[in-house]
Amino acid sequence: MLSQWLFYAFATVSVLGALGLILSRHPMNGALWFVVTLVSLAGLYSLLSASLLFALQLIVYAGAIMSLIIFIIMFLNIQPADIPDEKGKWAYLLGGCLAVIPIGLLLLKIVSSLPEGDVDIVGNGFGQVKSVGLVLFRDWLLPFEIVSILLLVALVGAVVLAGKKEMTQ
Amino acid sequence: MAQNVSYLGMIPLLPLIGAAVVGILHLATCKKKRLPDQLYAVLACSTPILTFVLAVKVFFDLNGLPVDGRALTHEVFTWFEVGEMNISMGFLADPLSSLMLLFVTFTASLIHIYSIGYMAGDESFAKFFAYLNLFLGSMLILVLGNGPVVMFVGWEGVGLCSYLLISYYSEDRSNVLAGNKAFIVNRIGDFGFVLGMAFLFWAIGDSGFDYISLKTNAHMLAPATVTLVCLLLFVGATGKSAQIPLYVWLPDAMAGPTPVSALIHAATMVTAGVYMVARFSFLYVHVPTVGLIVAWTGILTALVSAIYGMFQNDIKKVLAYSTVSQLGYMFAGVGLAAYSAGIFHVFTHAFFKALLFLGAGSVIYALHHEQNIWKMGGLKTKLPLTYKTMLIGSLALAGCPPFSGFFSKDEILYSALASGHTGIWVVGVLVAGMTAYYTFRMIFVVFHGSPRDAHAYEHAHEPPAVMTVPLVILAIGALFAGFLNLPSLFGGSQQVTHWLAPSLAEHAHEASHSIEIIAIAASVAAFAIGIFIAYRKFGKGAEEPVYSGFSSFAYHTFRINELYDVLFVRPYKAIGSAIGNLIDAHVTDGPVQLIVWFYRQFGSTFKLLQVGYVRVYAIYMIIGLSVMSYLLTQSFK
Amino acid sequence: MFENVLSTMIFLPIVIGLAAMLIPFSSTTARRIGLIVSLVVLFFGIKVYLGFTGNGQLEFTETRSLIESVGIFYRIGVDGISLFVLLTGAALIPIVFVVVKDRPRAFYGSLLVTQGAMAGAICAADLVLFYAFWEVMLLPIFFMIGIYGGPNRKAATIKIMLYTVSGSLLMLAAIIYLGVAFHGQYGVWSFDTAGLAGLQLSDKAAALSFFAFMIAFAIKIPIFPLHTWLPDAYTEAPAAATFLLSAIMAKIGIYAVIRFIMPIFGPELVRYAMPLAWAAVIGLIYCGIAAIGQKDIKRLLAFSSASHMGILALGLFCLNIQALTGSIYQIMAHATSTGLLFLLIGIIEDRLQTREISDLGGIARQAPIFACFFAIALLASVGLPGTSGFIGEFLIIMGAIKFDTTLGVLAATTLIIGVCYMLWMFQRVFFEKGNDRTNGFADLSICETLAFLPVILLILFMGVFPQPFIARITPAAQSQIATVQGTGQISGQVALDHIQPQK
Amino acid sequence: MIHDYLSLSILLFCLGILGVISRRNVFTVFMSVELMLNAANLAFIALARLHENMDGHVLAMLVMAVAAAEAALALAVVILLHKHTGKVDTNVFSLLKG
Repeated sequence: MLSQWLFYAFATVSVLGALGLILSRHPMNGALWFVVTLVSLAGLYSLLSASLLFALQLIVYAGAIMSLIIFIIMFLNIQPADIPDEKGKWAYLLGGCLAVIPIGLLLLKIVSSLPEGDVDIVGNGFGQVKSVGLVLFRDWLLPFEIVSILLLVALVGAVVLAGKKEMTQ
Repeated sequence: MAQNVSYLGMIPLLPLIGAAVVGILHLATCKKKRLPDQLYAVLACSTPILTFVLAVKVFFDLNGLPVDGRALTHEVFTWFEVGEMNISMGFLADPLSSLMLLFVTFTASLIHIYSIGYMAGDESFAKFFAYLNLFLGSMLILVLGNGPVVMFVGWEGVGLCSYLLISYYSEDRSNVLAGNKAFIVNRIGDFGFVLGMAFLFWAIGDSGFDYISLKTNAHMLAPATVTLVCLLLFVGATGKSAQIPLYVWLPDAMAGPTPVSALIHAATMVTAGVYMVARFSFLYVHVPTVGLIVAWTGILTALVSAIYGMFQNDIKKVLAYSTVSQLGYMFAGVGLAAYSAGIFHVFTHAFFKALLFLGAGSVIYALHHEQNIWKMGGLKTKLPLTYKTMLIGSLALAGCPPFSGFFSKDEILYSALASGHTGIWVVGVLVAGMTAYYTFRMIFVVFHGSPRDAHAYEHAHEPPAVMTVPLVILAIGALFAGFLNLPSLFGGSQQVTHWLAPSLAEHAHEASHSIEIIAIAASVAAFAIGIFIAYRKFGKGAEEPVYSGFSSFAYHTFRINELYDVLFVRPYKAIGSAIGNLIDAHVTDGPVQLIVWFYRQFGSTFKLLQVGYVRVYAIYMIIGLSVMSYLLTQSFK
Repeated sequence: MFENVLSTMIFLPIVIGLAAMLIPFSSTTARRIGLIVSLVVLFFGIKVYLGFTGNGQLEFTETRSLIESVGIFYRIGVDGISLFVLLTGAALIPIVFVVVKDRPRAFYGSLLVTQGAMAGAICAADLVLFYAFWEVMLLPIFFMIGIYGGPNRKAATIKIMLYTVSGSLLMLAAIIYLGVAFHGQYGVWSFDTAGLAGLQLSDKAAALSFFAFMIAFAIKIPIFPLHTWLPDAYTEAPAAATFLLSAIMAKIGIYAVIRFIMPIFGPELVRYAMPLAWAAVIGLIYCGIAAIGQKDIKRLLAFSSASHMGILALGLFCLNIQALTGSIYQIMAHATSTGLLFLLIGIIEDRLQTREISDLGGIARQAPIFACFFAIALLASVGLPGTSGFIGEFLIIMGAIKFDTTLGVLAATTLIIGVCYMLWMFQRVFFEKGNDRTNGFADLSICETLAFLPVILLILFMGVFPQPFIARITPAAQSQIATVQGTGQISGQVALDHIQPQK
Repeated sequence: MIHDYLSLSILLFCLGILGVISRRNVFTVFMSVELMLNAANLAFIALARLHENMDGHVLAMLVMAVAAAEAALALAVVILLHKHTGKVDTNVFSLLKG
């Protein structure tokens, strides 16, 4: 029962965070709202017995990636004048809702056709470091390596791009 | 029946070889060290003389054959054979072609020799002789060809040479334009020739397309086909022989050097049309209606060009119109089925007209290329030999008995009267008077009276012997050639007519001697009146007249050139320009342009969607996704 | 190498041409290599000519498997019709390498590749193989126009490219359709011409495929009203490319009609011969009249070429032996005369940097040999007897009159139309007074004279002694006519025998 | 219960889409994309739980790695954009305008 209440709490918080993200004017506010979403998602992961992912979500996402974003926002020292004034924001949001609703409905329909299951804690190391690691390095070795190369390339690319003095016209 | 001889092919080949040798030597050396002109002169003059010798041989060989079998043939090779069409490159010498052969090679030899003097010192002396030889070769192919297709080779070949020689002084645009005009007008005639040939072939050509087979099979032709073929062939003849409506090129053709005018545009090439009609006499004889069209075209051409001739200032133009006029007589003759009379006039005309042109050439040569008769005068003391020979030529042309022109012209007029075509005869007599008038107008103005240009007169002198000897020889021909066909009235036996008889399908117009006497009396009277008026007006010197009214209209040849220009040339050019520059790009290409336009419109419409904002592209994507989702949701039910 | 003569003729130029593009030779070296290769090809061409027996079948055949699962074979050979088209190309191309100088090596490479591909298109007996060569031979031409052409080259390239490619795609669709239909009827795949001739198609399918092929070839020939790419392309292309387009490619269009349409679509050709012949005649007159309005000498010749192609095409559609023989003969005659004219114009353009007729004049005086050659080619092109042009034109006109009198009469107007613009042009360019520009015009060098001389002699020889050529053409033409008229129909069984390659 | 998780994931994903299409601020757009990735991750983990199969976890980890790489590159681009125009507005880039 507790897990159900926790789910609803986390879900509400994450949705609020997401709304905050898309509605806030200054990116810094949005980033902070997004951290809230990420943290509550981490809580949901733990409810789903994904203990490793719970940790990673906090460390990598809410920790590393978000701090990078926030760092950049601060680094750019964005003044209110630099922020685009989005006059038709509400119109776009409304129109966007109209466009998105059929997608959501379709996805919900698909979900409702899936088998239902409960979320009790699973034993024998489900979602633990060791078992995930075994799957990762045994069955997913090649994708793992590819992702590592991707990260390397992204790193180099980021250095090259950000290091440029001027954009070439 | 026909005898096969192997030297016949040599006759056209010799001048062609001459042309090739002279031409190649000229091309190879003209930019470096020029070879001496004498070499070219010897090379080029030897071929016509050799062909003349061969022509004489042909004549005697034929003469040795029985009258019915007077034909020599030489099939050189199969030219092309496609399906039922088997055309051989072969030659045929029968009395008709042998007569043509004789005078063509004879005048050509003389004119070649004359040209040595006339063209001396010319920059491209060799080129001129190469063209002349090429012309002679083509003309001989025309004359000797054993069928219409081989004749067509020569027919077009002489047209080409005529073009090349008219445009000989190519620096001057008007000369080249005259050349173009000659070639194009000739080609219009050739168009008729080719069509006539084609219809004839598909009617009876599959069993042999040479004259002998055609003559044998001619009876199988439907009358309508004969009419069509004869009319179309006559279109060819009007082009080549400068008849209404295609005569306009010949006066302009005088732009070429004078020997060319003498050889091509007086003696030989322009009579090819007459020769062709005589060749196809086995067809024409069956369609008197077409013959009448031919005769009337001829006599009207004679009339119109005689009118022009009376008002010309250029000595060569006078002679050119007289040539057109005489050609008209010839067509009147062949049109009335008096083929031998027509051909005989071709024969005599070759002598006296070549003589007149060469004489005019001497005058022009002596006066340093002055051609306006109103700048000449009194030349008879300075150029006595030229004067005498030209006088003989003029008397022959004007039809003074007993010069050659008298007999031949008279025979044509006589046959017009005898066959009952009085209209043609009346016009013919009228033209005879006009001919006498303009010929002696020219003689009086040029040779009599007092010099109009003292400076030119002083420097004038008789040309060298190489030019005068041919004049004398031709003058002898012009004097006596008529006696070859002396009618029985004068105690003759009409040898030429008898000679030609096997080749021609002739109706003899038998009539009483009294009619013949009337005809002769009328033409002699016309001659006398014409010469009398000319003497009254020009005999004792006259000033250049100012043309006005009708005479100006006639001087400008009834503005026919302008009319053709407005009717045909300009519209053609305008249409060409319109098609080439407007219609092709915008109308014919229209459907393609329309497709292109459609693509562009399509593109520029859809371009509007490309606003450039990433977000908007995302919106498009989401909209698409959303529509797809909606449709999928619907389909899940 | 000596066994596979035709393959050598096809692939030697292609390989060397590609090499010449890649290896950094100097321009002169590339030109010399091109000359040597084209002479070698000519040598092989003569070898083929000498070894040709003329039995009405394909000779010098080679068959190799290409994509066996769908029945595509590398199958080549020559018969009496293709032999002369092949030889014309082989004989003319060496001149280009002598005359066209100082071009980048890629230019010469492109020339060689085109040459090889054209030989391939001529020899191919398999439709897919033909299609491949047909496309390959165009690619270098696009480059040559697009890179080395005149000021408006881009528009011209796009136009010719879109035109020809859209035609080719129609043809490709039809080829695939025919292959599928063959598979449906006989259960095996084949694109062999001889086999496809035995197909039984429904009227509608046959008519559609016929038009797909016909449009592709009509664009290439070109037949009115699909000629509008031609003036731009011919004018903007460098002389060598114009030469290839006019002298050889257009002729391959004519040849392809004889080779592929006649056997496969005989009944359709008979049915639609009249409208097609009318299109050809209209094109002949229309382009001939358009030529008189041109100020650009190359454009004038382009229209003239289109006009003459009209008469060649007319020869195809008359469907009688005279006209067809005339057409095939005219392929050679027109290739030599027009090809020569375009090359000579290229020399004028090269030396005087102008193509405007009004800028020229008096060249005959400066360059008598040049003028003489030009005049002979010009006279051949207007069909003067004694030159090669007469025989073909005469036969076609005769055949046309047999086919339909009105058409024949209209076709004969070419006698008048052609001479009008040609003389007009000759007058302005070669006669009249020279100007500062033309007074320095140098005559042909000895080398160039020697290069042109054989073709000039050929023009005259073909005019005087056509029978040796015609004797080889008529049997093939006769059998094509017989095929079209249904008396010589090849059965599908023959095709099945073909399908297994002879090992 | 799993359905609830998945529905939450869908809701978050849709909110991410809304953020991407309705906002012009580069950071907001970027973080909305991250939100969509997270929504997907939630779905992965929920389904992994449903099937008791840990492949979903691995995929979620890979997604995180990709997100990290994307963050690095995207932020570099943002820095460039800002350097170039002084703005953080996606509408500044309109070179694709037809």
